[in-house]
Amino acid sequence: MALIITEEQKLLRDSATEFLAMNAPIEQFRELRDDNYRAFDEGLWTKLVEMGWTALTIPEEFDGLEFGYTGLGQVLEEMGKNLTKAPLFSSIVLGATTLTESSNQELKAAWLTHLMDGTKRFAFALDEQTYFDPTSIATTAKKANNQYTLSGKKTMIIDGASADAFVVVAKTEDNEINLFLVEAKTAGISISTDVLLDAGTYASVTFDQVKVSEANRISTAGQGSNLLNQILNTACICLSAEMLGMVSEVFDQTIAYLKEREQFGKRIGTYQALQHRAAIMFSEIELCKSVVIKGLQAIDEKSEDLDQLASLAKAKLGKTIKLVTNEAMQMHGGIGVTDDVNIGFYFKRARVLQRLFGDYSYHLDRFARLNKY
Amino acid sequence: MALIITEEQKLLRDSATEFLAMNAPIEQFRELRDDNYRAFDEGLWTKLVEMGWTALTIPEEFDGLEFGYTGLGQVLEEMGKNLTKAPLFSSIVLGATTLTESSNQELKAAWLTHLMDGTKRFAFALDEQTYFDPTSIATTAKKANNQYTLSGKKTMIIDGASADAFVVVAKTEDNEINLFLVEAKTAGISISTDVLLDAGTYASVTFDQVKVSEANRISTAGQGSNLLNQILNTACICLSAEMLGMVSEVFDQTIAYLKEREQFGKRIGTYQALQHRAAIMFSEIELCKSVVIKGLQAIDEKSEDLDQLASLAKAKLGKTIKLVTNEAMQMHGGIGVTDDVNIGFYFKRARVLQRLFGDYSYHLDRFARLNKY
Amino acid sequence: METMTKSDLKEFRSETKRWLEENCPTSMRTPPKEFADLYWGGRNSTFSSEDQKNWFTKMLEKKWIVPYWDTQYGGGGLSPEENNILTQEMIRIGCRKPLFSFGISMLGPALHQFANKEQKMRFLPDITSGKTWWCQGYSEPNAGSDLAGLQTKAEDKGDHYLVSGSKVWTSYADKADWIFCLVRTDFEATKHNGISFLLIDMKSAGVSTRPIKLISGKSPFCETFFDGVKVPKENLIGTLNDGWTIAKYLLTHERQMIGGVGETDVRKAVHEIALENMPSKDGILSDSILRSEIAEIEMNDAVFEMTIQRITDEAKTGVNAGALSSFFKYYGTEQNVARMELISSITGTNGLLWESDNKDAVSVVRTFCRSKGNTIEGGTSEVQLGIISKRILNLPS
Amino acid sequence: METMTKSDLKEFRSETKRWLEENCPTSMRTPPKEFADLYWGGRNSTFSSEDQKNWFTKMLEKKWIVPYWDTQYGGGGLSPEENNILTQEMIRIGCRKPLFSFGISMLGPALHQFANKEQKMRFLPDITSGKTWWCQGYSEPNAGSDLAGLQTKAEDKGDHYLVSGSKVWTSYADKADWIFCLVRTDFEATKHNGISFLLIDMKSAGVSTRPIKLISGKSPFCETFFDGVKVPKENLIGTLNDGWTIAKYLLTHERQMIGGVGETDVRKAVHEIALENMPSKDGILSDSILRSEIAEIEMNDAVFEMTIQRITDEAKTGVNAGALSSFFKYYGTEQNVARMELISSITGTNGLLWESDNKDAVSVVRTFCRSKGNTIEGGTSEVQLGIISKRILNLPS
Repeated sequence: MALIITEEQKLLRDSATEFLAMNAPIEQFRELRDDNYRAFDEGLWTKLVEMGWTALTIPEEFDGLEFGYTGLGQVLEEMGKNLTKAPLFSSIVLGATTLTESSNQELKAAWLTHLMDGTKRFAFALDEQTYFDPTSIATTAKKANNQYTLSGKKTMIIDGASADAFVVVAKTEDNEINLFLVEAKTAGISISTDVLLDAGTYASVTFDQVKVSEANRISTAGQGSNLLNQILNTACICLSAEMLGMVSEVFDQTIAYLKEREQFGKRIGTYQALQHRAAIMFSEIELCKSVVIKGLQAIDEKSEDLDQLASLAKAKLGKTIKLVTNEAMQMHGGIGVTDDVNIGFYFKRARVLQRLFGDYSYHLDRFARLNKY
Repeated sequence: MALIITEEQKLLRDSATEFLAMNAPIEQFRELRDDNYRAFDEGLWTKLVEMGWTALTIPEEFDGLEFGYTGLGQVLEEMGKNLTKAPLFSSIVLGATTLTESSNQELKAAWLTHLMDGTKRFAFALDEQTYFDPTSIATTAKKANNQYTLSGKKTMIIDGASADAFVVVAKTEDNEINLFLVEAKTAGISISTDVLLDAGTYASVTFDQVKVSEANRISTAGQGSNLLNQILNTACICLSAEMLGMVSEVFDQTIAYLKEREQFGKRIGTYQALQHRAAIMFSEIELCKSVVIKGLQAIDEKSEDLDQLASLAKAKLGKTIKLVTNEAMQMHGGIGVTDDVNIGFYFKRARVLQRLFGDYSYHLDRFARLNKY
Repeated sequence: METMTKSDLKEFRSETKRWLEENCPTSMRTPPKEFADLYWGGRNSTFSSEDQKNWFTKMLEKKWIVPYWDTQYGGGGLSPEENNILTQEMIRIGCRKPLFSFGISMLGPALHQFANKEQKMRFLPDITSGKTWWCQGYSEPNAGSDLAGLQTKAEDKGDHYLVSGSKVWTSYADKADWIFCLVRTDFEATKHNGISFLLIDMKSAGVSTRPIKLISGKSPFCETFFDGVKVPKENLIGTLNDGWTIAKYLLTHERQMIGGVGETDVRKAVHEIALENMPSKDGILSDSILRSEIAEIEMNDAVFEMTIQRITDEAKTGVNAGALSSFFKYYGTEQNVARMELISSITGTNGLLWESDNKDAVSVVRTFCRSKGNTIEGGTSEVQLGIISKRILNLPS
Repeated sequence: METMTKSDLKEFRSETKRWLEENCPTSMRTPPKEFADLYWGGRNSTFSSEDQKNWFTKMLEKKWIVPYWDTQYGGGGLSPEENNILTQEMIRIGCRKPLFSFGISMLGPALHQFANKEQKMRFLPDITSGKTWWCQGYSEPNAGSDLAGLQTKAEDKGDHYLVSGSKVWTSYADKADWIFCLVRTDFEATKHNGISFLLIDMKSAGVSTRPIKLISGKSPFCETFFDGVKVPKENLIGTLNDGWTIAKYLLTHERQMIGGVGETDVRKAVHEIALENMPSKDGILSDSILRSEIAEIEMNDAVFEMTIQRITDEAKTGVNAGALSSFFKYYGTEQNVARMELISSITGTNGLLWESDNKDAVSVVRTFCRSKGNTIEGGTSEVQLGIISKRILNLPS
């Protein structure tokens, strides 16, 4: 498949650019942060739904647009450029994907419409430790009669405080990974929140003997790990798309600053040392563009290389966003470390995205293992 | 102890500078190489002995100068600058040190004088594989009556082809590391050689049921590993001194070239990108100077931190010599990759020294282990 | 002083030891944790505890606020050897500095070197007694790395200068009593030749300040505005239009401080933090990539410490290490930023906490963000590399 | 051609497949291992085997030495689609190129673009028939990266030019029949405006060569000296003093080749070499640091391949990818050098063998040394970064 976006995808992207410039520019990020770290603007969410962004990856049989992840990736990239805050990643990329990839038809029928129309939102409850390790799950799901009892504590749940239901990764008594849909109002659930470096609010949720009907088990027997793996791959690639947007924007702003800022009587973009560093960044970003589109297409094509491409994308973008945000901070000089300009927002948000769903070293290791060395 | 050399050490160093400029400049390296990779010049060796360099680390009780490794390090650094070829490292740093650090008084009495006067030379037979791992020794030493029988194959023996005796690292039947002194003329020894990247000849020696008298066991029971460790630490630090000389010389030559070579109508030293890269190299070399003198002093002071300092020195110099020789090649441009100029000699010799007695990753790992993580 | 014998010094050491033990309150022997733990003097500073006040008072009486300055300025008159001993003994039992002051570390040395007799008598005693809190006015919004491009002007109005312009990155300008400033006094001259060094009372009419918020949150930095401020002519230090000489002198000084030279290292080792936060097996950290990064940072930390020692030792033998301050500033700050980023990485998601009950974690994250300024303030890394290449390596322009 | 249908192409493919199977000898379906395995044509090249001769002859008769050139020049006249199919089918069964030639890859495109009718008819057929071995005369000892600073002069002597000077890095100049050269024809003009593009017969009186030995050992490179060489005026290609236009055209071309764009990748994966040479445990390489370096190189290799594909795909939609050749050259060569250094590292002491019975190991080491030139030849990495920053990022001068 050609590594370019289609005309339709390009139209979607252009409409996203225009929409976000109008409705969710970077200034909105600052306003939400200054408003006691507000998670997102409900009005914007309604508009995103109207734009159809919540339906892009939903199959037509559930009235979705079936436009694919390559399309969604274009939107996420544009959102990355503007640091747009909205529960699209949590509820759609993580939440809806969990359902569409599962074989639980009842749950799909019951929830997908509501996820699409934005009236309900999912959050994904996986992490239990301060470091990412999806194989080490202590949360248990014990079965009795037609019911599971979930116990454990989950952290780093994106948009967890405002979710209607959680997708919970737990171990059943056969020591298998399984995924459950647990409504937030269920008895035994308690929620606390922390604000992270990116001014985002992340939830920790305690499940204390929470009863879940068997019908809410999303994964079929023996397939939980595969389902989880599919979601994680999708998450990594979609996050990479968002990071690509951030990297591009930070780079563009930095190049613009190099052309404008004067020191020692010359524009700093004339200094060769900075020129070469800019050219090196440019090269790395060219590579990032390729791995992101390749990864997005791989989700849509159900490629056999998806594991590898997901780690490739997450590692490459993680490393590049670190390089580019650090260089951007340095090249902006003193003004860059003040809260008055936006460049620091990207720097801080980048550190969070680098870590989410596995950092550089996690995915470098995974890539090596997948290649058997 | 102050991290500076003493007046005496400085005098020794100055005399080495002067002596080598007269007797073993870099041109000699080229001549020896073009003379079918000749190992070294025998005449030079006689002169080195007359200079007293073979006696610097030998205790006074054996008529040595007891001048210490810090002194020897000054000489090695100067030799590094000129890529001087002589069996000083093999026969003295490795060979004589093995004896002076041992408690075998008979062997000391029998050999140290000859090592000092240059009439006999030792070579150190440790490596068995293509990667460095001093814990994995397959060469065996079986005892029967008052005699050991050695069997095994050793590789990468520096100056092994012209040595009078080998210090052989072998495992006795109690699975302990022990060191033996084996004369080269002993029955059962066969020698082959390879030329490495640095135009140096390295021997592989097969020990086929070689009989060695018990008196030739250098290490006392249970102390073989410690003795070996001490020699390896000494080797790493002394090699680092030699590498420091190389790094300094390569850097100086490169800076001189930057001041002289013109491109696009300007001296290339005026280009800021190259200036910054030069300044970064300068900084790394400053660090190298410190770790080398610290390491050399630590040998003389029998510091408890010797293990750590040896790995620190070898890792830091290994990484820096890679950086500086690569940058030197690049900054010299086309002429640098030709055999007409000397810069490539340093590049190639550096790759060998980086690897000998453990590469960067070996010593980074050892450093972490020593610090218990 | 010069005839002081080894046994004299030995006696000085034991006497100092005894005095510190007797006079330094226990609570003043712990590392300062927050701003209130530091006493800065001046009209806007208050003691946060009785112990802090007692410790300051005892040291003031002993003339040890600035032990190595001349007694005529309220210093202790100690010889370098004695001062060294005092510093060592204070570090040994962990005494806090009784006074934090840019007057001591920055303005003082400049006044010693460049001020006239009257100025020294007027300003130095108020530093040693903690009466004046000084802040520094160098940088300007449009003259960052290019410090000499500053535009704040001081016009000669006969008996006074009229100062207009603004400064940025003035630490604690909102609290300080006085500011030492670089101002432009000749707009015709080439840019390095029209600068003067001026002391300005922050209470003067026309002076105002605005705090600067950083990516790490609140900061001591301010912008300081001068709107037609009258400054008496006797507040000019050194020669008119030759302030750049003083600036260079102070910058070299500042670079060494920011590079961390001479500071005591009380950091917890990075690998200890890692072992507390990351999985390990048989005592070996499981994440081999981060483990390598930790080893690399710790190796470079160790070797950098050795380098500070080596160059200090060489300086004692008369080798001029002045130009090396750029190397220290460059390497020390780059290393510090890399270390903080790594610490944030190895503490996993804790290393991302911005607002949380886990105060230690939050402090790590904010320190990490703050560290991003290290490679910029006091001359960017790029400026330092330029200085190394030009002044040490003599590469052509 | 333009009306060729999909079924036509399908037929062309099956016919091509059949023809290649029939006519390409088995020994010509293995990768070339040494210089003798390559046939370069011209008066100094001989066939090293009957198979090599047969293969060349068959392809020559088929007009497939340069299948996509016009038939009037001895080309095969294939459409881009057909040529693509032929290339794919040759790669599929591993056919060697019947002729290696800078005439095809470098001079030919320039002649097509800039030569007049007579010149095309005179020189192109000798390329497609393998009669002329061409070499390239661009660089000079004192004009490395600064190619336009060349000093070899061609003086107008009425009916001929008189050429004096020297060239360096002329590959196979000691074997080639003709050289295409950049020479200075106007010393008054600014340096880019006094250059012309000249073809010179290597048999001319006054031409001599000297081989260049590299750090990797023997090399195809020579120095080429012109000592008052008479060159007929009809050997000038393009406009007098406008040779720089041709040079730029060819450099863009060359950069893409050196960067590895469009080359088939038949390398053994780095991690496979590592597993053969380094200790591992449970299939995981024990040296975790080198393992990370391997993963990083392999990741970047994979992503670079994707990038070549992406930009090729974009170019098909009309996006101008011309300026990106500098990125390809820069990244491809830097990556190649890093890969070779890593391979040398992971093969332990085998990765150091210079003269040994272990020929494979020696070849790795020498290839590693040779690779050091990649980031220099065809425009240094620094030059490429400069081009990216100026032409793509539009940073100011």
